[in-house]
Amino acid sequence: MTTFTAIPARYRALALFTGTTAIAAVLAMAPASAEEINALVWCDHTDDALLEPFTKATGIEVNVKDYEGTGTALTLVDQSQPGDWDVFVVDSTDVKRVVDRGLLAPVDPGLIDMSAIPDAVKAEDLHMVDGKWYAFPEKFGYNAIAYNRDKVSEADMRKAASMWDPKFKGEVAIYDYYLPIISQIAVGLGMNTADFTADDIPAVREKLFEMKKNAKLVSDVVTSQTALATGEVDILVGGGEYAVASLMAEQPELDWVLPAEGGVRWQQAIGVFADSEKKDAAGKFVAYILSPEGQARLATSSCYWGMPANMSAALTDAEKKSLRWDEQPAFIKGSQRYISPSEDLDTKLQDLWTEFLQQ
Amino acid sequence: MSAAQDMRLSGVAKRYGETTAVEDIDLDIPAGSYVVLLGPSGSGKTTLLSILGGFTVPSEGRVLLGDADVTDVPPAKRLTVTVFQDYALFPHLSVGDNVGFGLSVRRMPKQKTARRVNEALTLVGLPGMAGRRVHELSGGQKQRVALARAIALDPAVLLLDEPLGALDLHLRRQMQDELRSLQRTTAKSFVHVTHDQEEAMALADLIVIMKDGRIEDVGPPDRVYRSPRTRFAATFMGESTILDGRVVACNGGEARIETAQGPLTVVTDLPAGAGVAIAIRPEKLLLRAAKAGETGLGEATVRVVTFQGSFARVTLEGNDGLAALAKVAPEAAPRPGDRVALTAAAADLMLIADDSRRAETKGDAGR
Amino acid sequence: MTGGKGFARLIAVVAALAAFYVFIYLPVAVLVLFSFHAGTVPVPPFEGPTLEWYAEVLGNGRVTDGIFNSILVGALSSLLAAGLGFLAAYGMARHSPPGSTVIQAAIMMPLTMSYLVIGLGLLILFSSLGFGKSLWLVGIGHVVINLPLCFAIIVSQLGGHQAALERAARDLGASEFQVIARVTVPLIWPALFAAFCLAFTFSWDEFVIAFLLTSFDVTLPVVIWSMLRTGLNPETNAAGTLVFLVSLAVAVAFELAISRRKGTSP
Amino acid sequence: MMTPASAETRARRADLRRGYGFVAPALVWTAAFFALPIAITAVWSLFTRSGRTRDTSLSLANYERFFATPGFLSALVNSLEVAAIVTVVSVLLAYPLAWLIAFRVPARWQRLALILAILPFWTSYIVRSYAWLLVLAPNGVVNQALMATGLVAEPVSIAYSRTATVIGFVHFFTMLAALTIYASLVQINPRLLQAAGDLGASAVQTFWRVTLPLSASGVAVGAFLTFLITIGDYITPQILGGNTDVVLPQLILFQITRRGDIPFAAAMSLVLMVVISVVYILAARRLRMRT
Repeated sequence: MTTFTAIPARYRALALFTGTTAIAAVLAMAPASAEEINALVWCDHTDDALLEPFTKATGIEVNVKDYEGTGTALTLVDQSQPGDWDVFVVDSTDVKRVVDRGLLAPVDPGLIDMSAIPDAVKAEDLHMVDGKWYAFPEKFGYNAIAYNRDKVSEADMRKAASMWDPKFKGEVAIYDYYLPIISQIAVGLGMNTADFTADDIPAVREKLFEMKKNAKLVSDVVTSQTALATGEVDILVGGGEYAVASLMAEQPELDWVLPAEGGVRWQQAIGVFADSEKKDAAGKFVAYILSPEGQARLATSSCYWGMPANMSAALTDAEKKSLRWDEQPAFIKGSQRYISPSEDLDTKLQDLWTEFLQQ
Repeated sequence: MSAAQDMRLSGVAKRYGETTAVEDIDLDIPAGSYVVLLGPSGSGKTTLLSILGGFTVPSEGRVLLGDADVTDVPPAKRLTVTVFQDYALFPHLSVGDNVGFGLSVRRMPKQKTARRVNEALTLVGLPGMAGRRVHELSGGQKQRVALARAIALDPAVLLLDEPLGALDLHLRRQMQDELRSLQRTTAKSFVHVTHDQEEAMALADLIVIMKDGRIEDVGPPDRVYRSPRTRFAATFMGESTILDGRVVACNGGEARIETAQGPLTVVTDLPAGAGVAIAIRPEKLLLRAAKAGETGLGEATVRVVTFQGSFARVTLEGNDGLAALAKVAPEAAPRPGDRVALTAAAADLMLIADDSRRAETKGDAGR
Repeated sequence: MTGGKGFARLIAVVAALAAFYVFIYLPVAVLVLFSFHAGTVPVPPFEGPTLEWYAEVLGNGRVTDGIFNSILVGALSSLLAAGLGFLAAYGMARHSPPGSTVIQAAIMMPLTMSYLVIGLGLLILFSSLGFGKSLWLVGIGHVVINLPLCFAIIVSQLGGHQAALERAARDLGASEFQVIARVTVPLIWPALFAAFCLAFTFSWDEFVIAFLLTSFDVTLPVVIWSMLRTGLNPETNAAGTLVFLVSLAVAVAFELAISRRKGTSP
Repeated sequence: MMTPASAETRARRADLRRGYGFVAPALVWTAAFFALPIAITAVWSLFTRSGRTRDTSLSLANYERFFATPGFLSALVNSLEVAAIVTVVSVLLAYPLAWLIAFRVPARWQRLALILAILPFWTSYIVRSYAWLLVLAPNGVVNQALMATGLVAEPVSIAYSRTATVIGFVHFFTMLAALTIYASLVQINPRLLQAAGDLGASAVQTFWRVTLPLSASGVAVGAFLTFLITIGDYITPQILGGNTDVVLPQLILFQITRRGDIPFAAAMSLVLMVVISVVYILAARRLRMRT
């Protein structure tokens, strides 16, 4: 008798716990009834506010995996099984490289309204191979210089050379993504990113390493943002509206500019994996992202804001103002695209970046 | 579970690598007897108990229970139960669950178990204690619960490993009486390990004296006390004064023996030339000159006199460095330094074959 | 104890302990404080308070999924680690098979290895076997890292005291299984529980293995890691605080359960 | 036919079978999911990456590359330095804490004291590292306290540096080492300390000659765990170090996640493994010598 008052009390918690987790395990293994697609995306596509309306309308669940940088994405694909992935959001400048690897399937241009996309953004040279569309441009913005107006002058920031000027030693943070930063230095040195070759590396390398001497940190978006916001650094090389737009309301002293030499424009595109077994559902998702509602939600996604590719995006005036909608023509003109490296050049650039980090 | 059965060890030895724990063990434990294994620590008595209980499988020899060979039958399947030195009561179970443990692992119905538990607890004088927690019990009560737990299983043989070692003297004497009466009531064989010779004498039907892994002597307490087979038995089972001597002549069952304390005569058929030892119990050693029918053992000097209540303990040094011990009435005690004569009645001279012959005499120790 | 000196010593002890606790609690306090921060940027000075970020985090499906996945992986892997660890510890302690030093060293080996090395090894193994990344692999990895820990805790508690009681139980007729279930496990229950809790804690907070071996269904640390990399706002602080509160509640509940159990038998 | 000698042998064999039976599941698990993966990692470290494919001919190219490139070697040195500093500082802080709890806190409060010390670590490790950024920020608590006490006039820059990494690590490992040290301290029989005092040892002598040697195992275990986890950790240096003082795990993760050069990552993690093993052997030998 006494056994049951005293001892099982010890087990009861465990029994309960075990039971609960066992049930949970069974639930987790139960096949999901809804159709699911897997998307490999930049983090702005992970926002529930973006995904939920699509799932509600179509019944298709979207599993998202976010990455930063094409190298990471390709590594993830390498480590997956064929058919794992359905939708791919990738930097426009890397679309060709990805197509060369046979990763993307052609998409039907009839899915979307192309007319609402500015030509510079449409960039058929980037998104089309052999006359077929492989990915649609969906969002863009700038890698330039974000800074604290109270600490450094806008005039200085408009000079590309300030990125490696020793007078800012210890006040600089660098965004940890090799393509935009290398592109930005190339632009700052007066090069044309479209013509960038391995021969240009030594010049960029020199400035890159000079910049590292000034840098307090090299880090991801949020760490860099935090450093800027806490006053740890005054300058964020590679920063743009995506980095400071969300901070401006509370810290109006934070701002960003395109240097006079020009800035770098990031641009991402969305496509469907060649070995996807759910190309229809994937196509529906692509169409949704490029629809006016999808574009509006994507532009103001919680991870970062950016310009929608589709100018008919259903944005409010306030949102358009934050995105500096009206200034876009000038911005686009004043900016170049990322270097679009071959596999070989990409390896060289990544090695350069590894070396840079270890300086 | 079972009626009492004879248990027998035959030619048992246990070795651990180079060391030998026990050797050459032949022992009969008659059904219903109270056997005490007595010996100093390291004498192998606990190993022997462990072999009886099935915890240790002997390297040689056989263990028989009734007619069955149980040499490598595990404890769980053997009709023996051990009461451990530290009781080994399960701290996480109540008294009742401890006592009922053996029944419950055999899936005995609950009601029946409860009845048996109560019977066993009543038998050890703890009726109605089933609901108590183990840590609420006193040492004596724990001892009784351990006994009840063993008895509840109705074993053929109950093995007790120094069961009273943790109790104070008073309680130990009381528990001895209870153990004895419990054994009588249950009519089971009890095998009890102790190093306390008084405890052994108080309890045993049969005392087994062990030393260095061998049996030195086996017999009823009075026989072992009065006529120990070995020198060790004579000193470990009660104290003795030991005289070394040699048979000089043997004549019709009476031998004349020469010792450093003088010649003496004992009943034996040992041949002339055999080395022997004569043991005298302290209460039989008289501190006065010999009278008729007694044997004089020379003179001795009193060294230490200790008052022990009903008697005085006198240690003396006799001829040829003899260490002698006597118990005398306190009022008759000599003083240290006195010279006194040593005397013993002829009947109180206990003959022990010399150590050199022990191996031969031991052979029949168990019979 | 002489009054003045004893008092001074007491003050010194309390001050030293207080200093340690301030150090230990400093980041947690800041973390909790800024989870109520009204601004979007969780940097000093503090503004607020607001519960906005808690609403955000609770409405964030990835966070709640992550919590669920973490509990699932943690509970199952810790249960398995504690179970395997117990069996091995019991076998070693009670049957002492020859070569036990080698066996022990083999079981303990993962403890001397970096999680990163283990995670990379499993990544290579499973990808060359053609297994896709999943929570199951994370669970396997977490058993690997926690098994030695559980084994060490349990083996250190399987002392001679229980051995004597197990011997008694066997003598009373219990089979090996009955001995384990009715004597060993109840007696070393605190050690098993401690092993489970510790394993759960390590699993709950493990990042690298989970990061390398998952793709869609991820554990909480991986969710938090991507939250940290992808948006600067106090939502992360709120998530961290919630994790803290849940852990706190679990710890308090177990503490109460244990002390109540003790209370029933004065 | 049963001879008694075979009874003993049979019993021993049955015991062995059971022993191995109980140990087997853990051993099999460890072999399949620990030993095997590391063996495969070792093989892969001899492959090379070419473009996005793998060259499976075996070579030592990855190791040559690692030891020939100053940047990679300096990451290894950084790792060793950081781990060593963190280990020493953590143990130095943890020992007094454990000692105070074990010997100065009343027995019935010790449990509470320990729980209080462990609680903060139930927050997410990642979030906690991140919280240190807020604590160490120019307008964070530490700088405000320093300025309020007049110790410094200007905010000190601590975040995003090796110092910040070390602080983040020490915070965690002080607790961990305190636990292992406390565990060894409470196992010391108080009578030994009384005996030392009785034999004329001063409190300080008792500590150095009795308490400290008897708790050495706790210190060694705590120190080794600290070193092991520190040298293998990615999160803390990644968040707090500002990528300026890169350590080996950061480079390994970099190779895995961004460059997809698994063979090179495998080679680097084997280097890390060897370093840890050497430290482990040294620590184990030291410990065995002392006890």
